[in-house]
Amino acid sequence: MKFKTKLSRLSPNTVQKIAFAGLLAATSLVLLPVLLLMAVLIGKGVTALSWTFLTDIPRDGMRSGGIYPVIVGTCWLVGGTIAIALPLGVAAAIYLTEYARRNFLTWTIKLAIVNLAGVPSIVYGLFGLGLFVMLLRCGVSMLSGSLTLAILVLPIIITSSQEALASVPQSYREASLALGATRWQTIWHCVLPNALPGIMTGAILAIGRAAGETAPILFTAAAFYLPHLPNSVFDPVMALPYHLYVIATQIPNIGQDIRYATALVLVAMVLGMSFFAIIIRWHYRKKRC
Amino acid sequence: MSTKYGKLARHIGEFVIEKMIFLSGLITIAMVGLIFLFLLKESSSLFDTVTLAEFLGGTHWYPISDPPQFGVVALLTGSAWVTLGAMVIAMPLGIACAVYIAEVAPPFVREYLKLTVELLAAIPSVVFGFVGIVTIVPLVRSIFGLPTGLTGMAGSMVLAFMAMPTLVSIAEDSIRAVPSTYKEASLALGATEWQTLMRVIVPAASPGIAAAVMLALGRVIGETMAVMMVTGNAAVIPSGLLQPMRTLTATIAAEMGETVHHSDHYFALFAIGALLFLITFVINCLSNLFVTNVKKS
Amino acid sequence: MLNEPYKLEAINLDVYYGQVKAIRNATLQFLPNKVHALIGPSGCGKSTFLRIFNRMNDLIKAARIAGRVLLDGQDVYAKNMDVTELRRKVGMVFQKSNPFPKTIYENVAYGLRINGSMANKAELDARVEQSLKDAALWDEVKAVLHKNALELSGGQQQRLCIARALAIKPEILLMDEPASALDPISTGKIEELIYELKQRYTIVIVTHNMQQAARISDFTGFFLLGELVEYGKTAEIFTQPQDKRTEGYITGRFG
Amino acid sequence: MHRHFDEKLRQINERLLRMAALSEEMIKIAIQALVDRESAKIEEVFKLEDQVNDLQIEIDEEVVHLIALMQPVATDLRFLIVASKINAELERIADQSINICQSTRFLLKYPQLKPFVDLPIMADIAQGMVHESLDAYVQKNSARARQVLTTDDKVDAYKDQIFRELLTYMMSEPSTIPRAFSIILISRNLEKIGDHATNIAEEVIYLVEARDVRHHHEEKLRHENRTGH
Repeated sequence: MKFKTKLSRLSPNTVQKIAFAGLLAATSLVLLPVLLLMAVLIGKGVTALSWTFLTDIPRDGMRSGGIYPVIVGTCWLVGGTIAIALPLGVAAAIYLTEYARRNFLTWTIKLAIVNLAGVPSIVYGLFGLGLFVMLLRCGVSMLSGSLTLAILVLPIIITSSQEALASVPQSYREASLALGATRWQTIWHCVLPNALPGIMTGAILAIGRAAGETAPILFTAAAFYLPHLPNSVFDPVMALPYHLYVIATQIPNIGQDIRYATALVLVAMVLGMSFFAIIIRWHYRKKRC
Repeated sequence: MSTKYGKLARHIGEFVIEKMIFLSGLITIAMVGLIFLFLLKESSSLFDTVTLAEFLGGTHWYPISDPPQFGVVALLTGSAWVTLGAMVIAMPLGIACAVYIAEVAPPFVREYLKLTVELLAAIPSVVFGFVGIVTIVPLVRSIFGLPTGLTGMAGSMVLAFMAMPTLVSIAEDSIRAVPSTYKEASLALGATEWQTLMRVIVPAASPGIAAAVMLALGRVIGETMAVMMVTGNAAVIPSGLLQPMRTLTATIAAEMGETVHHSDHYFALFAIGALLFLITFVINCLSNLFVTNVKKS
Repeated sequence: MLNEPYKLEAINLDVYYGQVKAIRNATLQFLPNKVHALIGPSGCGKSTFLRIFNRMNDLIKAARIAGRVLLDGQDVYAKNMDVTELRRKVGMVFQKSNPFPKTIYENVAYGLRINGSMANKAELDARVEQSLKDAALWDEVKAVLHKNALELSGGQQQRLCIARALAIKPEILLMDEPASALDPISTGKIEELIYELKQRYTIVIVTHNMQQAARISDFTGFFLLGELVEYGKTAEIFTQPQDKRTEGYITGRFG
Repeated sequence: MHRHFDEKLRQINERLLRMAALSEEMIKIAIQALVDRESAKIEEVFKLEDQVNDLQIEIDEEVVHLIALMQPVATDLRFLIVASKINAELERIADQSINICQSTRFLLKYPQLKPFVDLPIMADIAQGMVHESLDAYVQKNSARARQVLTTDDKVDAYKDQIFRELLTYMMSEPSTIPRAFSIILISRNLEKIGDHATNIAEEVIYLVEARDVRHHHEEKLRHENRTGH
């Protein structure tokens, strides 16, 4: 209390200066490590990065060589994910914004989506293992992994698509309907083109998320070591995040620079996607105004 | 002009499309139900051999002993410690950061700060785990003079960072959503910006901030990889943050690979999954409640 | 009124909005090549009433009607009525101009493309040009047809919306306060346009601005609290209204 | 900008001009009937008056409609109000011609008192004033309207002269009194026509300049301002 009386004797402006300095310090404490982290990753990773690292298969128990099958596997996995999740998610979003009435069912769906987004990723992994790998007998495979990741990113795609669709002014729909367009024509010719940037942003964010997740593919798709490319969707694949986990914790006596380089490739891939999404959003926001 | 036939085809086509869209919507909801039902179904098999009380109250997690013991108290305590530690670090820092970005930072800096926060959100959790291993773990070991840095403390610190984007961006949004008229009214009465912040804006935004905290909490409890990589993975009941410990999530991730399918161990891991699902479900519903309250007022 | 056949008529029409009866027992007829204005205080159900005729109120879940609506003697709410076909016959212009964020050309072409009724580009071009001319906008935009419609001024946007509605050759034009968001000059242009358009269309316009109704319409209906108080020739309504409430409203003595 | 309101205003304008032409014609024919002693022409005047009356009602209705429906302001408002007033003045001018005809009907029952010299000239001037004031209205020319105001003095002078001349007839020969009085009345009718034309001219000045020149209104205002009332 003594401290408080002392403090209250200071002029309000001095208090404000001290408080703002405190806020700035907190912000720096949160954000500076991020930049530091990036700097370290880039600094240490770039030296190990080379063309052969990106195009060679892992050798010597992953202690040397490259990560080519890992990168390709990630791309396949993510490609499959988006191919499944995007049509489903956009269709669900269209249903919710354009067709669904406000009733109990819609309310349940909305609650379901919110909760789907909050489910821990390892639980998705369990679900994928139980349903796709075991019950549907897809085995530990690219297909199982993509399906699992697709469910993981569905909420992202649905919510962002819903927002994008809802941001198309109601007056556009009215104008189109009043011109004698059917409901679907209105959606296809008028609503979707206007919502496309938002939907794309969501899709890209989903790709980034899918590319970075480890837990859901842990038991559904990821191979510990597979020095060649998968032959079919029923083969397991190597994936970057899982590979990083493996070389960071499971392989003793491995050179630090391979770890840093792998981490850098993963981060670059994921952040590249995010930046792309940010740029798209920024571009269209500017254009709309 | 469109012929009668063309019109009919159009009608049929639209009927099909609309039904397909409806089906997709249903599939999505079905997924959530399916996830929960699946977890329930798989974990229910466990309770043929183990009672619910033994599972929830048992202090020993010895899944491969003979006979095996499946008590999750150690894992729950581990999760609780790590989560608590992470929230203690993340809440003050995150809220301060949100306030700074929303109200104090000059406009041109604000955009960069938000960008950095989004950057943080995009970094995969394995990368956090990896960076945690090479930076935070040795740091914790040397600061506290421990035999190993792989402790709950390291986990909390990593998780605090991972919770930051959710916490900061949602809290910042809710602070910015406070009508500027409140601020103007307060400033017009001669209050300083800081007084206005503390007495008007932050209280007005508090439901949104609470929602942000809840969502961040959900994220922290559900986080798997990073935690698994830095907490040391000892399945004993910890007495403090400076010990190795193991969380619910890490247990599933670490052990599922080595279980025999459809064994009790396998089912026990699903039971943990169901438990996690329930915990996050409750947290989500709570934060949702805050958000709808904000919207109503 | 006259022995000419009615283009559009509402007979004993009730409109419900949830539990509330928004329009009570309204009967009125619209003649070809005339402008019909519906006036009344805000919230008296005029806009709802207008949307009955092209069934745009189908979109509002809570709205339902009783009574009959006839277009050329045919029931608009009949089971076999093709709503999209109806809306092509009954064009609509909204209160707030709502061009699509496309080019000027594409806005006008939208309804034609949807229907696939144009055989080739030349035909489409010709119709777009004609519609823009009919909407008195051609001279202002002919050089910038491929510019985004949102870059036009408010008054131009509204005329573009009129051109868009005209492009699909409707028979009737419904206008929901088409000039309420515009400055006096743009309003004047729209009013002159309506005067020109009535040579070829049946026009029904809702407006809260009774002076506007007086200026442009041949017939005026006065709505009050969901009731059609008076309907007749505009000149008579504004010089010798039969109902005290009409008199009160148009003279501004109304509480 | 094109306004269909302008079309309506033009129609009113046209009707007023037609009315003015009819009124002038009535003056002319009425004086011809008197001078040439042709009773048939009197009927012609009455027929024209019917047309004038119809036009007056039409114009009044149209003005009321336009004021009610179009909410005119500024020039448009002044135009409609002035049109309404000119309408009334023209109708009164026509009435004066009818009065002339009624006096003529009486005069034609008796032999001519004296050959007309001043009266036809006076009629010409009055008719010219009507013509001029309407021209000023059509051309929105206030200078021309002011010209009409000065011409009015001439008509007054003729009226006085005719009165003095006929006074000598009446004093020397009392039996001429009814005839002489009728002629005096006719000169008075013509003077009234001049007054109506003057009123029209004053309205034209109001229309063009938005200034009220009636009854030395402006001079009074100026005087009051100077003396501080």
